[in-house]
Amino acid sequence: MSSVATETRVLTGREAFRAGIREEMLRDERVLVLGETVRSGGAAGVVAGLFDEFGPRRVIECPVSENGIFGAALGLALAGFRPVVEIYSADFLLAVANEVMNDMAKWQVQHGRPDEPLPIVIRGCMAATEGLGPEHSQSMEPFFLHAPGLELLTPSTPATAYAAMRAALAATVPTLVFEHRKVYELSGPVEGGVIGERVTSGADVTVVAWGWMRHEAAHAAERLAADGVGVDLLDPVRIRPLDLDPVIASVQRTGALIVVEEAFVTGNVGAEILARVAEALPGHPLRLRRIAMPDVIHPYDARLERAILPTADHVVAGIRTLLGD
Amino acid sequence: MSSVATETRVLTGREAFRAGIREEMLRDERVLVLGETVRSGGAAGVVAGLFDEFGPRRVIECPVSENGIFGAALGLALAGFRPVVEIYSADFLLAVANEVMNDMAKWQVQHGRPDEPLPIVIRGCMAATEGLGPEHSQSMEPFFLHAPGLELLTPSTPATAYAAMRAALAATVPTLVFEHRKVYELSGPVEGGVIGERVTSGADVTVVAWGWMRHEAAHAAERLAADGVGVDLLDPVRIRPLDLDPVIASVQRTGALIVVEEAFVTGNVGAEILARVAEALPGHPLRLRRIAMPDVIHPYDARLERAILPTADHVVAGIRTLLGD
Amino acid sequence: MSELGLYRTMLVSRALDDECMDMLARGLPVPHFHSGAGQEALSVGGAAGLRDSDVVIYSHRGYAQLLAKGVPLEVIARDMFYKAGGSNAARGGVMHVSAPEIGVPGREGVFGARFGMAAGFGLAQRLRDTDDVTVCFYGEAAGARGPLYEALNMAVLWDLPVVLIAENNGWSVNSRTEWLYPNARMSAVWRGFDIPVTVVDGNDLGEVRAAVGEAVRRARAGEGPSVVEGLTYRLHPHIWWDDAAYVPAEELAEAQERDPLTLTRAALVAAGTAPEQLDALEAEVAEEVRAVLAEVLAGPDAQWDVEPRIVGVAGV
Amino acid sequence: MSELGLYRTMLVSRALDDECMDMLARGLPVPHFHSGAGQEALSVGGAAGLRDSDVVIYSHRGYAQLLAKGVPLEVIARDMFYKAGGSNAARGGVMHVSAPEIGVPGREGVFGARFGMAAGFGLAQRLRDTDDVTVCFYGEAAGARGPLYEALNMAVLWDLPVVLIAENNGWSVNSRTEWLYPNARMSAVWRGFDIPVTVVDGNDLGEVRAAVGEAVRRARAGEGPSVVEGLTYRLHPHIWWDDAAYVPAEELAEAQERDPLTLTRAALVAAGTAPEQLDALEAEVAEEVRAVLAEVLAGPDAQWDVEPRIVGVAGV
Ligand SMILES: Cc1ncc(C[n+]2csc(CCOP(=O)(O)OP(=O)(O)O)c2C)c(N)n1
Ligand SMILES: Cc1ncc(C[n+]2csc(CCOP(=O)(O)OP(=O)(O)O)c2C)c(N)n1
Ligand SMILES: [Mg+2]
Ligand SMILES: [Mg+2]
Repeated sequence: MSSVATETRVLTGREAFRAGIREEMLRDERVLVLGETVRSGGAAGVVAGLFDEFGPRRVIECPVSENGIFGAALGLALAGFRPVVEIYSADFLLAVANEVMNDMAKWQVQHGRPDEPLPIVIRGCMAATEGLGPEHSQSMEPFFLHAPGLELLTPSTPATAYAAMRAALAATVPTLVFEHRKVYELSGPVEGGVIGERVTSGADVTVVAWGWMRHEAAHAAERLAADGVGVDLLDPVRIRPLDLDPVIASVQRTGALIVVEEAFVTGNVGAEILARVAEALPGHPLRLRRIAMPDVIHPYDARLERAILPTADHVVAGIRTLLGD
Repeated sequence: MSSVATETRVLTGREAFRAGIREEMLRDERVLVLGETVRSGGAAGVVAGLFDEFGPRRVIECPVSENGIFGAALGLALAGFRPVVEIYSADFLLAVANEVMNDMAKWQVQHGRPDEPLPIVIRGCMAATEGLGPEHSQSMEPFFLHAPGLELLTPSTPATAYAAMRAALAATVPTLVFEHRKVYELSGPVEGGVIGERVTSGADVTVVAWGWMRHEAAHAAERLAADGVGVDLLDPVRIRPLDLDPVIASVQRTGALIVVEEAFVTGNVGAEILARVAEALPGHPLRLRRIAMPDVIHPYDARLERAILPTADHVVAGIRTLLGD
Repeated sequence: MSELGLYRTMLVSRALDDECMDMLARGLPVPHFHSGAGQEALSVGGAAGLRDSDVVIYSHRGYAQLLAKGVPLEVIARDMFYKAGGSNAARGGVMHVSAPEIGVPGREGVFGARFGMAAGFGLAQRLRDTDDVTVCFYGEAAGARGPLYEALNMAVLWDLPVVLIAENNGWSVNSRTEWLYPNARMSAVWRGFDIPVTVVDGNDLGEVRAAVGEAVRRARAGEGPSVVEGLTYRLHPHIWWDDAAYVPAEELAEAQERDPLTLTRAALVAAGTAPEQLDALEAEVAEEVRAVLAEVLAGPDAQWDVEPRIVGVAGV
Repeated sequence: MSELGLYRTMLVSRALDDECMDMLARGLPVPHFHSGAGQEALSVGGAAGLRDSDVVIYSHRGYAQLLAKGVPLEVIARDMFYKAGGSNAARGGVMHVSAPEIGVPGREGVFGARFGMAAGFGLAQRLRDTDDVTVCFYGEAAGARGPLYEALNMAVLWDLPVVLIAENNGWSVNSRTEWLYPNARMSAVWRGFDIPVTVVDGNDLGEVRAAVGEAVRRARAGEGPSVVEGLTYRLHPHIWWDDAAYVPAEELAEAQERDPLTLTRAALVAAGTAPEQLDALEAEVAEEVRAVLAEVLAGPDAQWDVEPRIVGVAGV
């Protein structure tokens, strides 16, 4: 195996996440992987092979003890290591919400060292595929949006997966990488991803979407382009801190914004984006809207679940409604 | 002691919360109080006297085992009891975020009984007073806003405290009552509180505020009234589900909205309110704004903390800026 | 319940399992099916013979627990295949079967709350002055979570009528038990509470019955909680996507030798039951389960009519 | 460190405590002060004599732990009074003193993470192939939280160099230890891990030293974690707003009889130290602490210049 990134790699999303971790493990032996079943590749195979390559002192198989694991990650980080902690499914992060948002996020500030890095990467598979039920399907970024002191990344493609994992490993604050299960299965070039991408340009409506929703929005944009509707589609990749400038600049041109988000609508990230845009452009006759999951937990039956997940159809319809108003 | 509510009671906020619980305990012996130090009145004295009055089978002193306590509350509720669970400080709810948002909130729906009540009241002291530090000062409602299946109450006065506790005890879904520490100390009439109050009427700007911020906003409204600026001040009391109709109707008249909130700004409840209002009134030249805590965790030193907590001054300045734009 | 009756329940569970494995082998979906094969003695021995007012908190491959507690096979199957007439109308599938009226309140998806819930049910039973009990099964995963300690401390402190049954089946997905617990034992630590902690051959129905029986007796008598750890083995992969390539063939072969169905049958024969009677029973159960499944699969899908009543619905 | 040196540290902690109690009595604010009076033997005995590269996770009334680990009194006092030159510039006050360079990483505000952190520090020490150790103090409150079980299971499983010190001081705010733990013992359950679990008179410096010394020796030798439970007593109210009316006067009087300072002084005298030498030491320490506090209180307030660099600052 070679540690040199070539310019032409085409990988799946799963492999891209892995490449980001593995390259940093090669570069810096303080990087450790911790979690459940990580010895055998972890819940979704992202860390497959790393135990064989790096051994039990770098890839640490843990009991199903989320609080113990996350506490240990904090200890390891304060002791000078750089833990990459896997959560078996991102939904389970609620079981360590206290460790993540009360302990890790606040630690350096409340101990008087706001500039001291606390390099903890928290990662795991997230969001809906088909019928995994409401404890293995939720989009978790809104639950962690409110805590100062964290970075949140929600990549959408192999390239942004790789870029996001590298950004997380370079971050100085505890950083969550939300790995969309559907993104694992995508294939594409790995290099060239950036934190914040303009997917399509257009003058009629601004659309913000990340994770899998970027692809639903891109399909919608393609369909609308055929009808002469131009969509300015932005994928921020990083949700916190969110670079709002391109969004606001775009809305200033289009006057219309749709945030497409897989999470439940109430209290989602889109609410924050709409609020920020509205605050930035007072007195403008804006058209702002969210396309999101209704406030309904995922049914186990995939047929029923499909009825509530946002899709390109919803985006097309939402944009038409917004522009036709 | 008498269980009959008189029409003229004047109580503190603390006593009003207690009265709401106590009256229901007298009415229905399935109502239990659980928590840490509840035998001696709980963290803030809200349940003081209840152990002596109702005994150890109704007021259950628990070890400092938040996950065990909240799991037990779920079991008790499913077994036909009506637990009222105290959290020592609302910040600590992050330690049971999984029990509250993954287990309790989803239980009846995912077990096919969406209409079956799950009467669990979760309550505790919350928010900033003076220098309690960031793990005993946060406004927690945004962290729980995103989960379908919960009700959230954030009372502001003795009357709304009493009304909120009664509403929580009448709710059919798990309900969180966030008891603002400063509201404990207020005195006032207990009867007549409603879930959703118009505090002042005015035609120039709509202001939404709850908890302690209602009072900061009311002071601001009073000062602005002297200058001829009319503030339509709404206190929703219940944050989820939020009755938006009066807010939207008011903004249709004023064209301007400020949400005053004690929580960190990013991902707060105000974001959701701004988003909903913007979505409801597309193409209107609205002026929307939040006054909130910056994304800075509470310093221990009260002098420093005071510099970041939102006050009437901020509200006055915010309204002037918004209207002057 | 008679030994034969228990064996019958084990057979029903295994037949359900066989049918599901068979469907998977044919490429048909069996959503969220976690085979319980190999653990029927522990499941049935732990959950049978209880009252409707006793509570069982089952584990995710505990079909035999549900059956032993009285949940009809067709309810389990309908939930599994998202058919009308199950317990949850496709909202929870087979992961969230419930039957509160017979003491099956449901299952949490993120392991942990079951322990506090068990304490809560036990407390409810005490507060009602009954001698009912709560039995809570758990595997290596849930067993390493802190809520177990929190709840057991409460149960010991308050003498709650709680029986914990640890299912030590060698694996947690692809992690070996010895990677997760000192000496690969889940219950050893709880001896420190000075409560009865028994490790039994989880494939020996008699041993399981004796240990759980004593734990239930104590709980009914107000003598507080107990822990029974059953040593057993997961004979099939974790779930459909798992090829279980990590399971050593020899170890699996040994475990198959100790299949609780074989052992229980042998014990029945040794105790005097005619082999022909057991052959007939096995054939009858296989036929019966096949028929139930066929009927369930031919039945109407669950309808989804619950959402408008849920709090705060909004969105797309 | 000599017995006399340890006694000196206990005296410094008590003198700090006396000064703070005195200020409170005079109506002056002493933010977040939780008196450690009565627990100095356990605190000093548990934290003294360690290396800078050993880690101590202290508890919220563990000023004596901080002092014994080498944190200067003036740093503690500056943090307490939000003065410049403390460790956290008023962002954490005395609740979040830290000195990472000498093995004091800080304290979590919501009890729980300390245990996983201890495992993490212990793991770090192992991964670096050192024979350093991590000592983690905890009271009745943290000790009933699940993360303790999770982390201790990991520590036992991985033979981590972790020493847990349970501070059984009779109370958790106004809850009695026996309301929270079976038989009012915090550590009994952990005997089930088959690790050394020792219950000592926490006011007897010698007993504490012996038990902790052995636990540290084992940890350094790679023999894994131990638990030491010290029986002690909280001599003052929980915190300033607490009148401790719930403490039975007789019980308190008895506990005062067993004040670890008195006992340690008596032991020193019995071992041959001249009472006059101790009188002089006590006077010297009292004077020294008074002077440090006076200087700290006269010093400049902490300045708050950190926020613009924090991620995501926005708002009012
Ligand atoms: C808190 C939590 N962590 C992780 C998981 C993911 N998970 C689902 S099944 C499983 C393994 C279960 O193993 P075990 O408890 O041994 O039961 P078995 O499958 O062997 O019956 C894991 C880790 C979960 N559901 N909840
Ligand atoms: C998880 C959690 N629950 C509750 C609290 C609130 N709390 C702060 S101090 C305290 C009591 C501490 O008692 P103990 O652990 O016995 O220590 P002591 O004060 O006796 O030294 C409690 C319950 C907390 N900080 N964290
Ligand atoms: Mg298992
Ligand atoms: Mg204590």
